[in-house]
Amino acid sequence: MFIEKARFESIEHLENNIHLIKVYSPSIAHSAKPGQFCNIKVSETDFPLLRRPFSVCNVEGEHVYFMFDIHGEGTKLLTKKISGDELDILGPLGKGFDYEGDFDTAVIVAGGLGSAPFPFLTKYLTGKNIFSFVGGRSKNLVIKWGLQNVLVSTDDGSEGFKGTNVELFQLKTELYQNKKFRVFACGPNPMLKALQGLCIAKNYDCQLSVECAMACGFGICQGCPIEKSDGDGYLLVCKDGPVFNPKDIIF
Amino acid sequence: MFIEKARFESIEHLENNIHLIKVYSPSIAHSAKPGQFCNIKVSETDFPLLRRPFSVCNVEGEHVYFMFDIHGEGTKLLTKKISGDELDILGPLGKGFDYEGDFDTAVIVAGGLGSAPFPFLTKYLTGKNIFSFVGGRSKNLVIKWGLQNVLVSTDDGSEGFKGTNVELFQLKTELYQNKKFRVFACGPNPMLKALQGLCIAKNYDCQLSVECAMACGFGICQGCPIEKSDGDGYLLVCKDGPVFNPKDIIF
Amino acid sequence: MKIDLSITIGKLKLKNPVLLASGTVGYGNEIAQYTDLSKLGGIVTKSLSLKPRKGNPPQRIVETPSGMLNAIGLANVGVEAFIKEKIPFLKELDTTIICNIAASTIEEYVECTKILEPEDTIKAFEINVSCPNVKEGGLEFGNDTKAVGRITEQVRAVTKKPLIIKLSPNVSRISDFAKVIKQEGGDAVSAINTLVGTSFNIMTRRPKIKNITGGLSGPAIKPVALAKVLEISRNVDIPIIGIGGIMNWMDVVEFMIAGASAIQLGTVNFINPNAGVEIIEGLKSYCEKTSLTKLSGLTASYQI
Amino acid sequence: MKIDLSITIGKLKLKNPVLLASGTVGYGNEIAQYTDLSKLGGIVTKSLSLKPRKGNPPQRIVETPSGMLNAIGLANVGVEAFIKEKIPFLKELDTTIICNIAASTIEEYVECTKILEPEDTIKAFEINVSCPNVKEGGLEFGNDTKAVGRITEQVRAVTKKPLIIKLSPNVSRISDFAKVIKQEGGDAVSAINTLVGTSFNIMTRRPKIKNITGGLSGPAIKPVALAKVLEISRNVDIPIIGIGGIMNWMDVVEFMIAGASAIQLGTVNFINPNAGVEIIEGLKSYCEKTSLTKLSGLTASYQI
Ligand SMILES: Cc1cc2nc3c(=O)[nH]c(=O)nc-3n(C[C@H](O)[C@H](O)[C@H](O)COP(=O)(O)OP(=O)(O)OC[C@H]3O[C@@H](n4cnc5c(N)ncnc54)[C@H](O)[C@@H]3O)c2cc1C
Ligand SMILES: Cc1cc2nc3c(=O)[nH]c(=O)nc-3n(C[C@H](O)[C@H](O)[C@H](O)COP(=O)(O)OP(=O)(O)OC[C@H]3O[C@@H](n4cnc5c(N)ncnc54)[C@H](O)[C@@H]3O)c2cc1C
Ligand SMILES: Cc1cc2nc3c(=O)[nH]c(=O)nc-3n(C[C@H](O)[C@H](O)[C@H](O)COP(=O)(O)O)c2cc1C
Ligand SMILES: Cc1cc2nc3c(=O)[nH]c(=O)nc-3n(C[C@H](O)[C@H](O)[C@H](O)COP(=O)(O)O)c2cc1C
Ligand code: FES
Ligand code: FES
Repeated sequence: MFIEKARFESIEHLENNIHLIKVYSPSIAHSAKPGQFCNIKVSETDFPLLRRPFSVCNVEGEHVYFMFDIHGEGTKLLTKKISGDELDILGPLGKGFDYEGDFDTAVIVAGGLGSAPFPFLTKYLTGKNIFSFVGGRSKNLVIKWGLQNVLVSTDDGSEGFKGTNVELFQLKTELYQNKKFRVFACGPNPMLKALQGLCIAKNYDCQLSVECAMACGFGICQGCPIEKSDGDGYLLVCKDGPVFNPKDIIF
Repeated sequence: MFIEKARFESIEHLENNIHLIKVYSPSIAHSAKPGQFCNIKVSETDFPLLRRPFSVCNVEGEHVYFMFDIHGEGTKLLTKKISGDELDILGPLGKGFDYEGDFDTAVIVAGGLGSAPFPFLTKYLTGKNIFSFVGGRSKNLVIKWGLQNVLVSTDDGSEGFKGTNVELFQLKTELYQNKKFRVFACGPNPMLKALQGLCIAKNYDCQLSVECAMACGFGICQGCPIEKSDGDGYLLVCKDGPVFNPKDIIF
Repeated sequence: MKIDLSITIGKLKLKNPVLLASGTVGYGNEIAQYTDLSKLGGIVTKSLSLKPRKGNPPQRIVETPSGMLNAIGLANVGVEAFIKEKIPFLKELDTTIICNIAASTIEEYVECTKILEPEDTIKAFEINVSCPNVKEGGLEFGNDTKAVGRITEQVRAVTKKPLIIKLSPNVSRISDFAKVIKQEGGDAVSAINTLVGTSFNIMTRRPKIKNITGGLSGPAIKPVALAKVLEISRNVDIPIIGIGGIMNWMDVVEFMIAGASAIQLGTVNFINPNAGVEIIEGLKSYCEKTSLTKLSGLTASYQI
Repeated sequence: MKIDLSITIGKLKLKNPVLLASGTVGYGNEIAQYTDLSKLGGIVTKSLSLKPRKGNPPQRIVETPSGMLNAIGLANVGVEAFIKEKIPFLKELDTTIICNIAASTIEEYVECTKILEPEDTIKAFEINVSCPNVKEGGLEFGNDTKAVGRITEQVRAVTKKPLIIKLSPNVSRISDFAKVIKQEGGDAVSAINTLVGTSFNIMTRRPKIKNITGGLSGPAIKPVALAKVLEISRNVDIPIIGIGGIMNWMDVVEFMIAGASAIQLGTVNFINPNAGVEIIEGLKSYCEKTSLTKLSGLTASYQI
């Protein structure tokens, strides 16, 4: 874990106005694992006050990539960076996906910006079958960049299957049913909750990457609790997660 | 007086790392007079909260120029602007210099960034003799840009006369003594105070442009008082000034 | 969609809930160059005292993170000059004029109110019991429920106009003050005035503000102001005018949800003197998007 | 130039005035990955209660202009687990450990202190009478000088270690509390804890913080904290630990000028966990530039 003064290299606009930034950040590049995130200082002033958490989207050599859309003031400021700017990044943080062990098929379920961690994970899945169920409210909110074997769903039917990606995942059982598969998911809480119910009911091997408001990102503020399913209080999303076994948590 | 969404055109680095910015701001360009200032929103966020006051340094056609040095966070943010950015400017504000009336010689006394309003004033002084006494703590704090017949003084003697510009002005009486002259001054308070004493004692025709902390810049916050010499309370630097007759105020 | 933005506070009717706060709009004339005051719910004039006040020596203001400190010291022209010199301009404005009064003694509050009462231009009084920047009275009144009760009672006795008391946030339980005000016949409370703050020059070791302390305003104090409005709203049945750090229409919606019937814009006027008009447009769009036909329906609509 | 950065607060000696504040440094282990704790004056551990506390349900934090609201709800492992699981790590740190205690009753404060008293690792107690986020006790104590007096007196009776009481800013006159604490044998006061604040989601109309209100921290509150420190310093002769919105060494100098003997860093740790070490470097340079050989000479050096 580092506080790295990274060098901002470039910003690229992907389809649907998604931003992909590339930073030169050797320490983080060398140590990051898929599913981990970084907490980024988006400005050089004290405003906005808090860092902003972003999944490690990809790593190439000593460069790290982050993917985002303009959400509020913080992400807007990020889009104003220019090549050569210093970017203060804390990371890599949290526990990433467990991509080891016995499975031959990886099923990715990504909603909206939940696609962000998967280009990096995909790299670590060489030799496996991969299916990526990518959903969005409508066509321009579906993010396929860096993903393989993409199956699209949209709430409004403007592209692919009309419905949620969890529904589509349920419909396409033939793709994974008879394989040793593991589900990797990231997206809004309602999506994760639906998937959680399904995976627990069917006893699927599944990992959920959860989002929530954070201050520190490394366990000192206690600001990011998620309820434990055993009734014994809370886990911390930043430290104990952001990736959880669906059986361990309650949304 | 306007709230103008001006277009940032360019930033130029003058000698001694002074910044000169050029904005396309037609309403302000058409109405500004020398000695007036504008209150500029340096960021697109609510931080820093207050606008920053800057003298109108020059006007060319529909373009307005401001001159500054990096002082704190606000001026630093200004240097980050790029061509095409929108700059929210309130102005022109305050009462400028009185350059009308019966005088044939203009004596400018400028300390540090107090040079800022004079390129614009100089334009309105065609046909007059102009002498510009420009002072700074040392060589790299003397700003001569856009001024005519410059006489330099530095506190440390690194350029020109060793001493203050007010002392130099006092020494060089031969330049203006026998003329119908008027003194125009801008700079730090101690400089203005010294000059005020001198001009009142000798009954010189003189105008001082004063700086102070401001919030609104147009008379609604009462944040910028300067004491009246008649004992009857305060004048407002933003509305009643920033240019004052030395007889009217007490520093 | 036709949206009703109007608001009532006791007998006071406003075309919309957006008022400009005392001390941040002068007597209306300077700001009128930048904005159309007739579109606003109203303006609250700079605190008036019986005699003119010069105010504090400089430095009176300093910027702080997302806020500013001020110690103007209630610089004002006094009631007499106000009536002679300021009312004629205010009278012509097509907006509601609320007159704010500050004083050092209960008698002075009463005296000021009596003198101003006959002026038809003034549609309501806002009594400032909470200015942190004057030595006599001011803050001391604002921290004492009994004193605030007596001021309310005695000013109530000399005015038929709507009576609003402006509260200090520098207290443990602001709702105790609202209770007393309601009991003594006040029509509404304004919350909040500025928080006491200070700041030092680290080279000279002097306070940056000559008055030593000043009042903190601006977005920095918004969460505190919202909590005070919510506390009053949950404990006392009295109309609330919400104030503190409002920069945009979203902030106004937050204040109304928390319990405010109307709101006042302070510091934002210094940065964007047209903010009030822009906020009203924003409120309209919000109503349209959320199918709200009566904006006042937002007041105290918190889901807790 | 040799500069003496050391500080004394009663019997407590610190190598420098920079402490990390309770609740913003956990029990020291996570932050140790990012900074060298041995360079700091000390750390104050997360508020401990007699029994473990799960804390409040999410959402616990929200960003505000130059600040943040939190309602963690004193999530902590409880005194027993603290001694067993946390002390072994803390013991190895070459910095001063101050143990912060929170409770719902006076008896609980006393009980916690008694259990912790034998631990040599703990060099002082900081009693939190001012957490705004727990229902029983917490804020209510902090707003009542008599209760704070009793807590001080009774905890004093069971500890020989330096006793620091952490004050609430949500009161009219904070110096009244400092006075009582001095009378009852407290060694120092910490000022300030967070200000009560809130924030609403304008679509759901729910408070963003599940607990409804939270505590405001960060640079937004710095001017308020400075004014509280100054008020105590001018009215009561007791060492003050200044807290509230400190981001850099300049802020520390301001707090010391205003009256603080030491300071604590809170929210800044979340943004820059190495801030403490950087601040100490900044303080050294400041001393060099201003020819100050003893940093403690700054304390209460305000020129008023
Ligand atoms: C572990 C983790 C990984 C993430 N990875 C990505 C990613 O790869 N790409 C991406 O676009 N977004 C990601 N997010 C969400 C991202 O952090 C927010 O979109 C971002 O903080 C918004 O900041 P803002 O200033 O633009 O928005 P604002 O709404 O102005 O932010 C205000 C505050 O709310 C917080 N906030 C706002 N939205 C969210 C959210 N959805 N989740 C958590 N906090 C939020 C901000 O951090 C800030 O404190 C991730 C969040 C977490 C917790
Ligand atoms: C009428 C007028 C005209 C001015 N013209 C110019 C000009 O042409 N060129 C130029 O470089 N500077 C000028 N100044 C000073 C300029 O406003 C400050 O340098 C600038 O505000 C500094 O902002 P900052 O955020 O960089 O500094 P910071 O120190 O971070 O600012 C903090 C706060 O202090 C205020 N402040 C800081 N320095 C000054 C100052 N010297 N005078 C008034 N307020 C100050 C800021 O406005 C802000 O509110 C003028 C000031 C006034 C009042
Ligand atoms: C410069 C300034 C002057 C003020 N003068 C007064 C005043 O005369 N009377 C009064 O009741 N409030 C006065 N206030 C307080 C404001 O009316 C308002 O309550 C406070 O600023 C909080 O709102 P804001 O955060 O929107 O500014 C003043 C505030 C500022 C910033
Ligand atoms: C997330 C968070 C948790 C906190 N928990 C505690 C606590 O357990 N006990 C305590 O006395 N203060 C607690 N505080 C208050 C801080 O110690 C400090 O007094 C306050 O945050 C002001 O300082 P700052 O502005 O530097 O953050 C907490 C503050 C924050 C932000
Ligand atoms: S974000 Fe601070 S503990 Fe998780
Ligand atoms: S700066 Fe507001 S009145 Fe002059």
